[in-house]
Amino acid sequence: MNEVEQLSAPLAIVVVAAVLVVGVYVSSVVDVVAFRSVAGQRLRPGSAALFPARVAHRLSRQQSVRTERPDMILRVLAPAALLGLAAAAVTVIPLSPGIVVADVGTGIVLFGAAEALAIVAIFFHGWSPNSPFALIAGYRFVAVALSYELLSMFVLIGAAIPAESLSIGAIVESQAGLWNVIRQPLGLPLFLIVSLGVTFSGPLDLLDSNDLAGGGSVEDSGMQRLAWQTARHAMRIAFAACAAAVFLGGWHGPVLPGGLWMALKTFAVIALLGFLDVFVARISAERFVRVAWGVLLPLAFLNLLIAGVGAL
Amino acid sequence: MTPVEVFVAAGADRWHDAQALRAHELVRLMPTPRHATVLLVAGTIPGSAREAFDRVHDQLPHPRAVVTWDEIVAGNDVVDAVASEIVGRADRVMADPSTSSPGRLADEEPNDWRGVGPFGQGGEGMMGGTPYGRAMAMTADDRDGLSLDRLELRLGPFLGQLPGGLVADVALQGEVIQSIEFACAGSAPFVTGDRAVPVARRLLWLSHALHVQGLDAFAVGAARLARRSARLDDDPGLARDFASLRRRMRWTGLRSALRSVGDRDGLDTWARWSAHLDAIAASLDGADSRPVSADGSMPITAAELAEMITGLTLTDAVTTIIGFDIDVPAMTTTAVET
Amino acid sequence: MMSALAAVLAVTAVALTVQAAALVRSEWADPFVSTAPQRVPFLGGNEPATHAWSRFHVRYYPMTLVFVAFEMEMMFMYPWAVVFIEEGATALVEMGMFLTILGVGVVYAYKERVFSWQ
Amino acid sequence: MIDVAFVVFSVAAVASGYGVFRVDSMIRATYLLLASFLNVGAILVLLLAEYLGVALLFMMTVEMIVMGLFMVMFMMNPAGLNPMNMVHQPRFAAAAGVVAAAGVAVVAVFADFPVAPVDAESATTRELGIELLGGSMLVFESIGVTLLATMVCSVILSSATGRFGDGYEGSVAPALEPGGDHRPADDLYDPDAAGGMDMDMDMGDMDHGEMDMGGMDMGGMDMGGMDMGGMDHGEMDMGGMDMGDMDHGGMERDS
Amino acid sequence: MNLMTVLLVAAALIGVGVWGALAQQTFVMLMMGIEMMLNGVILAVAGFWAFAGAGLPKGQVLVILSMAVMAIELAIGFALVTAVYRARQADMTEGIGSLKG
Repeated sequence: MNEVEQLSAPLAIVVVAAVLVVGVYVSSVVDVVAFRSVAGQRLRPGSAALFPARVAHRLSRQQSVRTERPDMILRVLAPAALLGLAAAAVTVIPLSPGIVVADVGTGIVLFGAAEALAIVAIFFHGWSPNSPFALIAGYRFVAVALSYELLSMFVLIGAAIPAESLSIGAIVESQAGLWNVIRQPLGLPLFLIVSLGVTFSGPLDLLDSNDLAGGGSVEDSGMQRLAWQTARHAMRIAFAACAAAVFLGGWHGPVLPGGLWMALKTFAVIALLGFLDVFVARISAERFVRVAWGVLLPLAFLNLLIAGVGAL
Repeated sequence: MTPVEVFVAAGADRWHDAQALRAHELVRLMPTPRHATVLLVAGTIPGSAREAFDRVHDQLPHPRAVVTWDEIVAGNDVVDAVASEIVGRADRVMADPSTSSPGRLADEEPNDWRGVGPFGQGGEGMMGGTPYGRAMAMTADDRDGLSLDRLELRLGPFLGQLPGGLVADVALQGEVIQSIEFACAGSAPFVTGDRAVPVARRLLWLSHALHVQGLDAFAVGAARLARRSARLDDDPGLARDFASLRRRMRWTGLRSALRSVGDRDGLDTWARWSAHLDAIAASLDGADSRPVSADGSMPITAAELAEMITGLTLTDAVTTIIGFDIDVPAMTTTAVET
Repeated sequence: MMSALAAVLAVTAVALTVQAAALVRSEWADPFVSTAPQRVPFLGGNEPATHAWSRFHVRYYPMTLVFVAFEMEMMFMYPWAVVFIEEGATALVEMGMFLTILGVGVVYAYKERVFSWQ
Repeated sequence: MIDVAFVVFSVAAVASGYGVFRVDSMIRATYLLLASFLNVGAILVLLLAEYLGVALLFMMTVEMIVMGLFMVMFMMNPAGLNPMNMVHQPRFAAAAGVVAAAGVAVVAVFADFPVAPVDAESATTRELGIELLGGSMLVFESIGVTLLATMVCSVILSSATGRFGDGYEGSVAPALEPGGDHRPADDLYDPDAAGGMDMDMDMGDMDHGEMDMGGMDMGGMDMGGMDMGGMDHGEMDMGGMDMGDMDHGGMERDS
Repeated sequence: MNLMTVLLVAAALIGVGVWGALAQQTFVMLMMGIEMMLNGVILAVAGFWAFAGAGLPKGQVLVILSMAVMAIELAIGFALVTAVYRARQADMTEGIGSLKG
């Protein structure tokens, strides 16, 4: 993967911006479609396609209420940092043969760092408004996040074994023959759980959840809310793209050009995450922590063993 | 057309009816007023809850509008009438934000803090005073041996995740409930055992409960069934559609989420849900709607419920409370006294 | 390598700045001011007696300590993964030993009910 | 180019490091410390230790998350709503800091080290892996044991109940004052205990500090050598000893 | 960027750490001071590895070791803080009463 020429910084910014803008919009549309189809409501393609734009327009004109003595720095930093980290995570993922925005030799380590820093950003979001529900939600999320953090590290390391490299580009190339989803069957499911956790959706919807009147976002309105949702969808893009690259063979695939394959696979994962978000009930944080350490962590070990033995 | 985001401030008598709005495509009930454009006032707000109502109204971001359920002269379908009124008001206020509903409470700080104290922020020493208008939480003993700060909150009466009119004084340490007291006489029954409940109301309970468990899409489905069952002409497809909804609910992991939460004499929240669902299915199959006492662990009094959820996390507590279809009308009278 | 990481840094910085700028602008150019009642944290209509910020009783603190110790092994696993194939069985055995040792710790913690709320 | 980046990162690292002890909010303090770590990680990358630099980012991030939780738990007024000035003996401390820095700086400036720069082309991550599995295998595995011991100790010390009974047993001082080893619940509202506390609070904490540090290093040593069983005891006694000296601190000042 | 400059930055970090650790009154802030010192140590070791160690892998292992020390210090340190706090409401908690005006 080292023969890939490095995009210049301005070009890299343009590419990532394009990916995120398109991706966030698509991801939001997917949410609408998922919700309406599961709810059995009428689904007019036109209105679904315009939905995110309309919502964004309305929220951008809404007052963004300030709570009593919020931590203004962290309040602004939280959504900004989350978006920035999503962008960083996207940069290390190869988008098509020969085009990886930044082919970092330690790709999955960097990805893991972005994921860990995302926990910080999300905690800030819960902490900054100085509001009881948001605070509780933030702390609850940290418990869940620390538990899924380990899983993501293990599955990514397992994927790195056959590639003999930490670069995601190399991982994609190592799947030329057989995709990791088959070589390491446990990897993808575990990584999807992690993705649900980092986008706090579906069963791990423990941050902005209804049982706490909106949890971390309970005090967010207007631009604040819009920015937070944008960042959340950007994170979903990053993880969907990573899942596509690391487990679904990235741009490998017959007939179609590699970039298109990558886009299709990423979209498939986004759709899957979107539907899981609508379709799965929230479980309590305590229960997840126990399951994560007692069941999922051993499964991650097992996955690592499978990967290792398979690679020998 | 995107749905208008609405926050419902309902008196106990109309709280269930308001849940029926979930069925409407152009309305979305939000868990917090910060996310809402329209504040829907439904039912009678007891005098004791007047200030709370005004505060919730003020907590909506501008531009905001208020719609009152009881003022709407409905034709055959009140929900449609309310929904169209909501949409109309929202469009008007978005078009002209200057018509946004002005604040109801006086714009004054809870405590006078500006320029008070050595740093001019109202604080004294390390923990004293009222920095920026509020005091700081103080420590209290805990089951775990670490005596850390205790947050004492009065929740309700307009909390999205709790039944309308329900007011609870909660003391939290971390997210664990140290003590909880419902603002009504301890003997007041939350669920009267011998009452026959119309199936529509049970379905509306289900809709709200699903919403709290994070299944908003399913909540829409349940609310739609409720509206159909409310229309008097008997609907043959109803039982079938409810069965299919229930079948799909099986795949949502609700069971594992609710099992062993809020155990009471051998019944957990999942058991209560199943009892509710069975009751709905039975009454949809033409059997006259069964009394609530058929749901096993009920009836329960406020004191019993409080004692039951003390020591749970706030989430599990909410789940447990929702597990009972609390007889909100029993609350209204008492809510006035608080 | 440097250029790649520089690109990552640039992309991150730009995304962060754009988002932050949008937020600050909305704060700054907001035509509406939040009144005192509006700023009260939402609790269903009532005011909190105190600030929410407090010595928050984290109910899972023993888990976090176990986590910090356990997560240290990642430092070794990444390089291990790179050389796994050329080292072959040795790598498998050594890392197996390492993870077993740590696994004992996790099992012990599980038995001590560390992963349920205190 | 690299030099510019180095200067930027260094300034940021030191500045945020200074900020850690200047801000009021514990959360801000913790994450300023994290910012300092992140900049050091960036410098490591500039030093061509790519893997170490990037790994430092995520290791320190998770550690600081945990640290933040405990900071908020155990600091009164964690959000710094009331500006606090909780430093003592600032002059001595500042002097000590300057001396320490100067010491290292002198070494840096005057000692002449062999000039053997790292080869920019070398695959440092791969070399590290080989080294860990080969030459430094013992280090690698013994760290595993150490971490295991750490987990066990932290569980025993921190959790309220455990196999060894309640968590505070063994970390409570041998009764230096009559009834010194009460259950916490008992002396919670004990007025003269409170009095003693005030003393602690005014100047006693220095002692905690040093004790704690001493304890910590000792812990580090023990864990290198000892086997598990002995380990716990070492740790628990250490806890006890710590307490004991704290009591001393308090009492001397009382009398 | 050479060994001297790197070591100077490390010196600054260590100095800040010492100052913080000694000046701060509470356990937890003291731990921050220690972490800050180790931060400087890591930087110094990496500097030696890069400029004087000819990139020998052992240097990297040393950096990892100091990170491990950090993690252990954090875990044991906070476990101790918790134990002490639980044993008697140590470290200022009781003082609130007297401070509150």
